[in-house]
Amino acid sequence: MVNLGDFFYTLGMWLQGLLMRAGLNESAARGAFSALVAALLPLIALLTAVPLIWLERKWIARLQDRMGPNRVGPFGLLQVFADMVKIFTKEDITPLGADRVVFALAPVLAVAGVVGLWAVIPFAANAFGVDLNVGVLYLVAAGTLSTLAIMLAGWSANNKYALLGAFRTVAQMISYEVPLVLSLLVPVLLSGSLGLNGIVAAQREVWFVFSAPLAALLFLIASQAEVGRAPFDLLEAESEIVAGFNIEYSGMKFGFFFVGEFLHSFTMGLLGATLFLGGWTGPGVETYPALGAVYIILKGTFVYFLFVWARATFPRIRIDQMLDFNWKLLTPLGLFLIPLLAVVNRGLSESSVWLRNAALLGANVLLAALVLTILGMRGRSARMRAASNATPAPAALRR
Amino acid sequence: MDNAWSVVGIFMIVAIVLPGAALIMARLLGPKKPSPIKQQTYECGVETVGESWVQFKAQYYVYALAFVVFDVEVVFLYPWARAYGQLPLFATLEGALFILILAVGLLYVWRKGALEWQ
Amino acid sequence: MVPLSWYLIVAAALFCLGLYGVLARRNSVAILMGIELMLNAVNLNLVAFWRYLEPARMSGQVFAVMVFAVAAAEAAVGLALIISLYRLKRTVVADEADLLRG
Amino acid sequence: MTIAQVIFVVISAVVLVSAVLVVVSRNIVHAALWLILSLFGVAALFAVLEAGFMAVVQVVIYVGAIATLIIFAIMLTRREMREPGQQTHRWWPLPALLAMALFAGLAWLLGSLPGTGAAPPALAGEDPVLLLGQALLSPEQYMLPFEVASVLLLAALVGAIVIAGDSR
Repeated sequence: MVNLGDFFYTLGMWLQGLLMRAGLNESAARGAFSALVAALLPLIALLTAVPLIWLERKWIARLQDRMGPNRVGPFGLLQVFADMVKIFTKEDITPLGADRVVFALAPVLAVAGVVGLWAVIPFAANAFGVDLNVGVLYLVAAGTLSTLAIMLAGWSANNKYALLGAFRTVAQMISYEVPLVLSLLVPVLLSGSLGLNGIVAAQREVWFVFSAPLAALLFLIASQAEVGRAPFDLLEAESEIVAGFNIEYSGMKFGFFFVGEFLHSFTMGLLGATLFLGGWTGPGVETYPALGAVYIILKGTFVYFLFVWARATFPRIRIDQMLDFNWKLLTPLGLFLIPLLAVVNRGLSESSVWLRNAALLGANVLLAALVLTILGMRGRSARMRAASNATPAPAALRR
Repeated sequence: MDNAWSVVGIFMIVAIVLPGAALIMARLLGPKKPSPIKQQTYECGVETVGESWVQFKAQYYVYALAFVVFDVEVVFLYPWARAYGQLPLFATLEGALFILILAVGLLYVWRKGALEWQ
Repeated sequence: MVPLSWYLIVAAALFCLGLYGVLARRNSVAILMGIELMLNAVNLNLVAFWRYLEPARMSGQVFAVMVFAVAAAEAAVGLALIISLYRLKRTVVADEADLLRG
Repeated sequence: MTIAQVIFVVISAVVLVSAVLVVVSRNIVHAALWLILSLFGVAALFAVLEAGFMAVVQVVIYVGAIATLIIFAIMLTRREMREPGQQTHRWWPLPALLAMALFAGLAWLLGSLPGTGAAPPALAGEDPVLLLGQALLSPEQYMLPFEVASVLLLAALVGAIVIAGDSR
């Protein structure tokens, strides 16, 4: 009997049955099927970039009271394809003195690092590439490929602005990786699982965004910085370092950095949805598991919209502000949040789900109130100092 | 094929091969008319002075250093986060102590002024 | 099936390559890279022994994690020393670091 | 050869060849890049050994952190890199001979070791990361090393900041 509600499972079983009829035994059929999934998923991930670029350009345009792409095709839908044709037929320039192999490898790694994240995202109860028992750490490991790609790009181009931009970018990415991994630790703490499927399953009752809103906020900010979008786009500040690490890139190679950035942002949205918004859970998922894919894409798009919204809203920050914001606010906050949540969660592990989550939420609110009070006090004293410096010094002190 | 990592291996190979193939395709489709002027290092039209290795602030190293230490710390915390729920409350406090020792390190670096960008 | 001895041979070769790097290189950053290769060989051995001899007890992995921590600490302090030396003497060649000779 | 053996040989070849290039490259940046490839290969070997945690930690710590630190250090001490001078000592054959002798000795020792041809036992049903966490946290096992590791990292952080930041 065909159960269309569990579409992915049915499809998988059908394909495996087909392979078995072709003469494979059961384990070989299962292996061939997962290899097929592993080979198709990167393609799907790459193709996702096409609608994303259109969507983001439209959103940004609306937020800035413009029309956005509207010439090629209905609602400008075909604009991305026109751009693809253009970028595929552009001349591919490698500057003199560049390290050719490394120069070509960098954009490939930039995309591969982002696409690699898709291997562990659960799209529905039965639809995921692979359920690793160290899924969350795998995300961090795949992310290092992006950092590596930028270092390679900056070094290989033989251009001092590229190298300078790469250094800035890497300094930002590694700095914000600390709060990012700290925020990724929170779902692990609360669910007791490192696999993403386990984390989603633990959110059937309460999404982690409600039990740990501060961690969700940390994740949101840190991943925006990790992707390097406004207000954290000082690594491609045109006025200072003429576009940063990718200055020498043109044609398809530049296109890959561009695609990598868009895809990274959306993938971070999907991860945010998985880790904090309950992933594929939602009403009706128990009877129709295929609905999960719809839920996670909606939730992921929502988080992605938050990223785009922030990009359209905030002005670019300076490098010292970027570093201070991370090392003097986000990292200490994460370091305090984790033991606090662990103690509350462990202390109330015997009590009911609602009491435990209410206590976790209370701990978050208390910590947030504390941080805001400290920040307010520091800000007030800084303003006082600025005000007292602004008044002219007494005559006796003037020389 | 019973090792879950074989799927990851295939996945990563495809994820590298696909963009690589696209690059090769773009190279075949695009025109190729190299000239010395075109291939010069781009600096907004100004001719390049000196070599590409410029001296960097040693301060970048301080941030990289802090990152390395906290990255290793977090790696230790993941097994803790996985296991503390099934161990006595004492184990939770062990992890908290581990974090607090490193928080002291962050406080030291901060107080020393190494985190001030200049 | 891959026997344990294959892993041990690869680890031994990696260790010897690292040793050669440490002894033969002049650049101190390159010497440090040799040390990292040697530490990796040790880790490979530890994890292979864990898998083949005692997969139920985690001693091998615990040791390997400790090696990671030590490697990170060593790289952090070692590279800080190299940068400090470079500022002082404008060199990263280990033989020329003869501060005591004045 | 079975598929598992082919995979092992390919990964090992990548590890060893790039390790050779690490120690012979004249360009120090290239040496660092080969080191990264070698480290990735070791991570793949960990994955083959079904030590998933070790594999991801290898990438996170070695490739993500230590290799980044090394590249930063290379960029900060760049003058040396442009010098075409000798990258190895005059007497480099001596260490080469020593390393080869050591490898020959180790290989001979391994050949005489009994029981290294057996298949690995099946993994326990428990999640290895859970077991690792329990081993690290229980006082009768590795609680002390766990806490000492944090003190070690603290000492490294403080020491390195003092050394690297002494110009100010």
